[in-house]
Amino acid sequence: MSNSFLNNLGLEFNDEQAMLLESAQQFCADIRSSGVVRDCLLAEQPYPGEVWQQMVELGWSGVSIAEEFGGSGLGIGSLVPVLEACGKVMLSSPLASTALAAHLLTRCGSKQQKKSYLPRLASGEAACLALLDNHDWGAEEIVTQLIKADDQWRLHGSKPLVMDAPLARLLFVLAQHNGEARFVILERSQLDDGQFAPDTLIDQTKRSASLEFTGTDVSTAQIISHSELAGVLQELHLLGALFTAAEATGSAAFTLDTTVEYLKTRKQFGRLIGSFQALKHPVVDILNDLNHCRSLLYHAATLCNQQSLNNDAEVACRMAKALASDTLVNAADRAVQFHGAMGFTYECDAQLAIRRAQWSQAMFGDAAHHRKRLAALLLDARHEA
Amino acid sequence: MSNSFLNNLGLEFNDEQAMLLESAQQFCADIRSSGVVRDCLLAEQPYPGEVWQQMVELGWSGVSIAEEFGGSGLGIGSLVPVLEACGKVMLSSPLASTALAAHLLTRCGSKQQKKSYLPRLASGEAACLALLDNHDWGAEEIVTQLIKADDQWRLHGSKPLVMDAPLARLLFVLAQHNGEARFVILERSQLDDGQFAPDTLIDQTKRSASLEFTGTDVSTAQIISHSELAGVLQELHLLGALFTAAEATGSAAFTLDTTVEYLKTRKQFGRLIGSFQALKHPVVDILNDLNHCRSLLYHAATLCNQQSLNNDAEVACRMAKALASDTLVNAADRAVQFHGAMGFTYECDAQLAIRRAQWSQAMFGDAAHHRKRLAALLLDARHEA
Amino acid sequence: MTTADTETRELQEFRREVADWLAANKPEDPGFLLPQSFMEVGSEQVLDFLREWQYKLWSAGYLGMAWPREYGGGGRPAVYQTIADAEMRKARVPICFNTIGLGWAGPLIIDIGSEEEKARYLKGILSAEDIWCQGFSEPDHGSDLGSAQTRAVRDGDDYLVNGTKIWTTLGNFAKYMILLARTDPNAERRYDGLSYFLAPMTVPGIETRPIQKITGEYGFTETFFTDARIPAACRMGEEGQGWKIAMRTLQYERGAEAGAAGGIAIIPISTQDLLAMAADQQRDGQPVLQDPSSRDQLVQLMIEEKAIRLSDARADIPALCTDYPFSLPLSNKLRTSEWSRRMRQYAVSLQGNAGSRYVGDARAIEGGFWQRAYLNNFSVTIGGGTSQIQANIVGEHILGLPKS
Amino acid sequence: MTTADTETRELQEFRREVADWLAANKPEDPGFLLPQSFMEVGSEQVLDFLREWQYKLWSAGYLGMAWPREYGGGGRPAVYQTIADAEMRKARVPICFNTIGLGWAGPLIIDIGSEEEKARYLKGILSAEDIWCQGFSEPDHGSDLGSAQTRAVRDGDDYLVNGTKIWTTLGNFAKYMILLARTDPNAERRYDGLSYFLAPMTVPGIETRPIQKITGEYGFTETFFTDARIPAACRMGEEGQGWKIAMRTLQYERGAEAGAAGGIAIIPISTQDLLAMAADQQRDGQPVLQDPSSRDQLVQLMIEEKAIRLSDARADIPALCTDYPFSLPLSNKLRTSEWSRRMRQYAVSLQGNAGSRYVGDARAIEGGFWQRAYLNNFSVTIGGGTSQIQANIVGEHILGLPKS
Repeated sequence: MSNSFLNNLGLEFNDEQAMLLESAQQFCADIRSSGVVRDCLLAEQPYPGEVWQQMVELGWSGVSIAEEFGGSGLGIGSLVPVLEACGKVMLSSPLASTALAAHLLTRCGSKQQKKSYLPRLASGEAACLALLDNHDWGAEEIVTQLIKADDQWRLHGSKPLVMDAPLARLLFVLAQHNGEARFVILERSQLDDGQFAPDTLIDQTKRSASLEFTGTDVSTAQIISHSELAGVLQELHLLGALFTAAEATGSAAFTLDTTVEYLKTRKQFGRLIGSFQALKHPVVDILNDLNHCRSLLYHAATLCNQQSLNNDAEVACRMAKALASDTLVNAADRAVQFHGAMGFTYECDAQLAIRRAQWSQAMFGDAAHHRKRLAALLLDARHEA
Repeated sequence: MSNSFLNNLGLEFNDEQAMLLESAQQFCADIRSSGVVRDCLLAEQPYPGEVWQQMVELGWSGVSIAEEFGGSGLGIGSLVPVLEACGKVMLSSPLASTALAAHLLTRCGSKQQKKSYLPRLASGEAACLALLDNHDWGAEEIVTQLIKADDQWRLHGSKPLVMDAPLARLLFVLAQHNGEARFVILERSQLDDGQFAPDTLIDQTKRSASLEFTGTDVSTAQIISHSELAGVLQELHLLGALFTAAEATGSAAFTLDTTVEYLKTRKQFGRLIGSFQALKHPVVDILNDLNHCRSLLYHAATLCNQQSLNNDAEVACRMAKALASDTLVNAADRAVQFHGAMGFTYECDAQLAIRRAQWSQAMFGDAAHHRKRLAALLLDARHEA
Repeated sequence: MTTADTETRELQEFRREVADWLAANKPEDPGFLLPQSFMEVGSEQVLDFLREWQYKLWSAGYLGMAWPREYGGGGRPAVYQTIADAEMRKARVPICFNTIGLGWAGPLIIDIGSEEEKARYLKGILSAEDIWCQGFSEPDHGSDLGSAQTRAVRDGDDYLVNGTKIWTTLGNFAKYMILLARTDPNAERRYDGLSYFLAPMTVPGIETRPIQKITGEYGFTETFFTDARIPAACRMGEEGQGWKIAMRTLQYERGAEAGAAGGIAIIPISTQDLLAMAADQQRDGQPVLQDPSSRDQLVQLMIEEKAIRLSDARADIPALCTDYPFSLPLSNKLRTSEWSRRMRQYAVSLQGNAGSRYVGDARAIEGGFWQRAYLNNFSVTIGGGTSQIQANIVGEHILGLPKS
Repeated sequence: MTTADTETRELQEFRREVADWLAANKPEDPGFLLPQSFMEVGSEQVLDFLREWQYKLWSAGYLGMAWPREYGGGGRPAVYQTIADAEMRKARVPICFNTIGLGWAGPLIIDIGSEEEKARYLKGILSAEDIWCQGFSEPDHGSDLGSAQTRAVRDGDDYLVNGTKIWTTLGNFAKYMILLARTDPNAERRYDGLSYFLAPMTVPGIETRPIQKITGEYGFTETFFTDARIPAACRMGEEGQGWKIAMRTLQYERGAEAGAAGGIAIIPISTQDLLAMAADQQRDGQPVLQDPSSRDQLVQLMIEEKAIRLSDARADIPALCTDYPFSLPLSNKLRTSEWSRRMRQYAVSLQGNAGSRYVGDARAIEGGFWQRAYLNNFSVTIGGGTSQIQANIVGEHILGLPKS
């Protein structure tokens, strides 16, 4: 095996990124104290509109978009500190989906498409990506079809659980034409309500919808077609995993803090319950996991900021997602348990954590999914060396 | 899937077995207080000769041998309580090996072979089984060959880690002839020292040797050949796993008791260390594991006592070994750790446990080996139902 | 083993009869997720459905079969109910939700109640007309019943009751409560100051506040008593006997005493349910049951399940319980609830992206059954003493380790 | 990253020179298992072999390269030793076992020792003529050095020393000991009563009892002082400065201070070693590296290893350490030792039936390397504060949880 990955301990964090992290942390601290996250759980409106607007004003929607299209032209890994900070206060937004769409356009969009759509994304129009045709992140076949008949392109298929679709103004739908991958860019206005079924998610801070296409008209200008599209599709999966890992790592920190706070104040049998090792040591384990998550996360962010995603970056993204998924699932489970009867109520913040954990795990492949692919990258290459 | 296994909660323990268990526990309690186990760790003589003789006198070498050949004709599962009791005082003996050899003879031996050899086994001549040609319990190919040339059968091959070989008077060697399984019964006197290399085992209460056959002469009377030999070979693997599980379960109880005793008497920071939940709760986990081990173990023993080994019995043996392996490996590891600096010394009994654990795990397949086969039995059959 | 070959012909016929009736009368899928246990009845919709089912079952003669005929029961040997319950489990019919009446209060009244109490309460329990709840636990005291602070002060023919109960299952639907309250705060032993009531929930001064569970659903209330007038005639036994009667009630709750009216209170979830769900899922374009890591995990869960069930069986064979003789029930309870938690969580993870859906989503796998089951399982690992407290008990009482 | 492109040409040439020398001079496999660390030197045979190797390395100029020339060192910039050490690791040569001299006592003497002390001790440390050991820990006090009870009473030009030290690495082979002893039992602060000695092990009244480890091997002693006369001239610093000097010594031990003479003290075991071993093993007639469950486990261990290494790197970037800022080193130490334990144990399990063989068996895989490595790893999870105590420290000092 090329040992490059094993000895690649790349970890960079420049001043620009540090400023981004600091401002994100500050913004999110305000969000937390505002209580806005709880208010939105069951509201019709998914994310508080003004919050997304504020995030746009901070420039986050354009962080990774080139300056010529209205963004700041930072690497895509620069989203990581922002998403981690959001995860830490359980604030959801279309930021990750929009950044993925921008990445797709940047890498595979035509000149005209970049010009048309990137400025819209940078200015805060939300986007969503419809990738899967079923529930299996490991499925390779694309079922949704883009068909040309009578000189008209039409889209046929169904896309479950399209994250952020309820807010998106632009939808990027993966389909195949004669077995080759294509993305179709749809305006929200092209879909009518019958095609659009909002999902009920376990994480109530999130919004998604399941879409049906039964011959939706598509113009040629709306089709993304590129020789490297298959590779970029893989990049979208990896970056999606990385972004989910960033948010999950933040949420694990939220979970840890919430639990530690409770353990410091709740008494039973006349003692603060944090003095019991049966609670203390598992919480220390969570801290240790969290430390590892952050290290893998910023390593992956570093590698993703360097040109196109190579093997090392793939390994890094998958490791970050695998560990973050497992860490949050465990941390949230323990958070509920350690809050005792209070933890069993909807009122307790541990519920935000355990619901987020199931959601994060389900997004862009769970830990087992990524370990399986890491095995191929780390173990099989060995034989060839 | 036939749900037979899932609802098969067969668990019987008759008076005869209860008496066997009680006498074994009594015998082993005396062994423990005699200190004979420690004395033998590094001795040339593997097991204390007089102890094996006493076990023979208690009738254990003949428990599962038919009465007509000098045994007591109990089911083979009746060895389980005896082996569990031995495991609980870390007493090793050729009992399991000899019982497996008796099972082989009973199921596949010719009339003459039964008549010649079973009484010898019942009367305490130790036997051993040479099964593997390498280290892989999952290997299906038999490499060792039984070849006929010039009207003479000859044995060619090597057999690593033949348990109890250093004490065995009779060796049962698995070989193939034209692709079909055969067992060859060798007298110890047929082997010279050059063929016979004693192994150094991590469990110093155990003795094995690695054997080389480069054309050893074999008479026809020494060959076990039977249409059901392949099936019985599988039974030997399952019973071997069961016996190892029985001993490992006993050893896990030894480990638990040793650790609990230390936790009740050792003080640190002015407190008995057993009051710390960081030690108490893992020890409770070990007790809980142990309880499960015993339940699976006696279930498997029950099913193995019923005629020939069916699917349910196979599942039961594999479950017993999988859980016992994992339980003992974990229990012994924690025992060393929880004994602190004392646990790091040879003097501490935790070393007996951790060495036994590695040995037990290695014998007749580890937990992963058995779970893999259980998956085929429990999950795949499903589709056919 | 109550298998056919040990049953009399009459019982065999009865078994067939029940099975046939259930096949013909099992309610259709109502289009909403039904509760797995009586602690999960969170809406009027669910309540009405379950009430109707219990009434139907009772009307057909398959509930309270061993209770006295004069109070609405069947007056038959208990084995009939046992058979009927087994068939209900097999047919996977809904639960009989009025568990506190059917399983605890009812048997208690039959055993030690007055003639008047029997006449007044039993039939309504069976028909589901009268829903019962339990007022034992209090905030801050959890399951330490001896410390109950709710006061009942005699005032003429009534008791004036003040205090708060918590985790009252079905509290907002119940007509009666089995209530433990302190009538004598000065009793020498705190246990002697408690009395037991078959209290109406309909008198003024009792308010319930539904507790929203982590699942988002309801099922419990907090119950507030403010000068609530409970007639003295509702007291069961004498003043000061409350503790004794409460302990007896817990015996029924734990199934250690017979007498329950029957029906299913909790639908257990087994690895067979898990496999049935997993059989339809895919991973890497293949059935998840063919994914090697998933197989290993599933088998591990099946080994544990088997060990749990066998440990229950082993507890009945004294010769196989010589090591730490009383450990099996405690150790197995701890294992069961923790295994169940892990299994349910694992089930969610096997659903791939669909694991993110929840109850109320038309596309959720089995209606979000596993997601809800996982979250609801914390009632078992937390309620009635957390797993951590259980581990302490095993360590200290069974292994003899020093107190933490 | 000390890669070629950032090195001057001179350093590049030096790197090649060392590599060539090591390739030509790396000792052949002696036929017995060599220690992974300086705490595992258990026999004369091993000692002689390592002594010879260290002498050779030093004679060639690759040890003590940055120590002063007048005391046997090379007088060159430290970067040369860094390069030489890296090449030694790469070439997988044996350890330089005289670690307490090379890494702790030596740098201490160079930093704060007198001219006489430098002249007397440094060269012998480098040449491995003088083996050093450490007398800090005591029975019953473990790593709580402030409680050291070994007494040193001034008697003319000597101190009379009485007491017991434990876990003395190389104690039975050492010529000198860095010794912490109590000269004033009445000091107001117990730390102020300690003094520090560069003590000869050769005076009468010092006896060592080798401790047999769980591995069956040796490497530590218990060390008994009975009216042992240590010349007052061997005291380092003033009376009462012992604690301060001991703490400084621990800084070298922890690598927080530069100055070590170089050489490899511990050969780390990585997943690459595990994979190399596993590549030769079979499961079900196939390479174990193709067994799906094994793959999953191996990858899990590799993820953890990567996270450990990256966490070390992250600790140097303050902007990425704003959460629980001081947690990384403590948390990573705990993780490293526990990960290492699990990895080694897993390695044994991958060997199939051969996992039952042990050191001394000619057929054992890699001479029983992994079995021994697993058992030896408990020195890390137990020594210097058990993992359980470490977890307490993290919980209390980092997370601010109340004391247990």
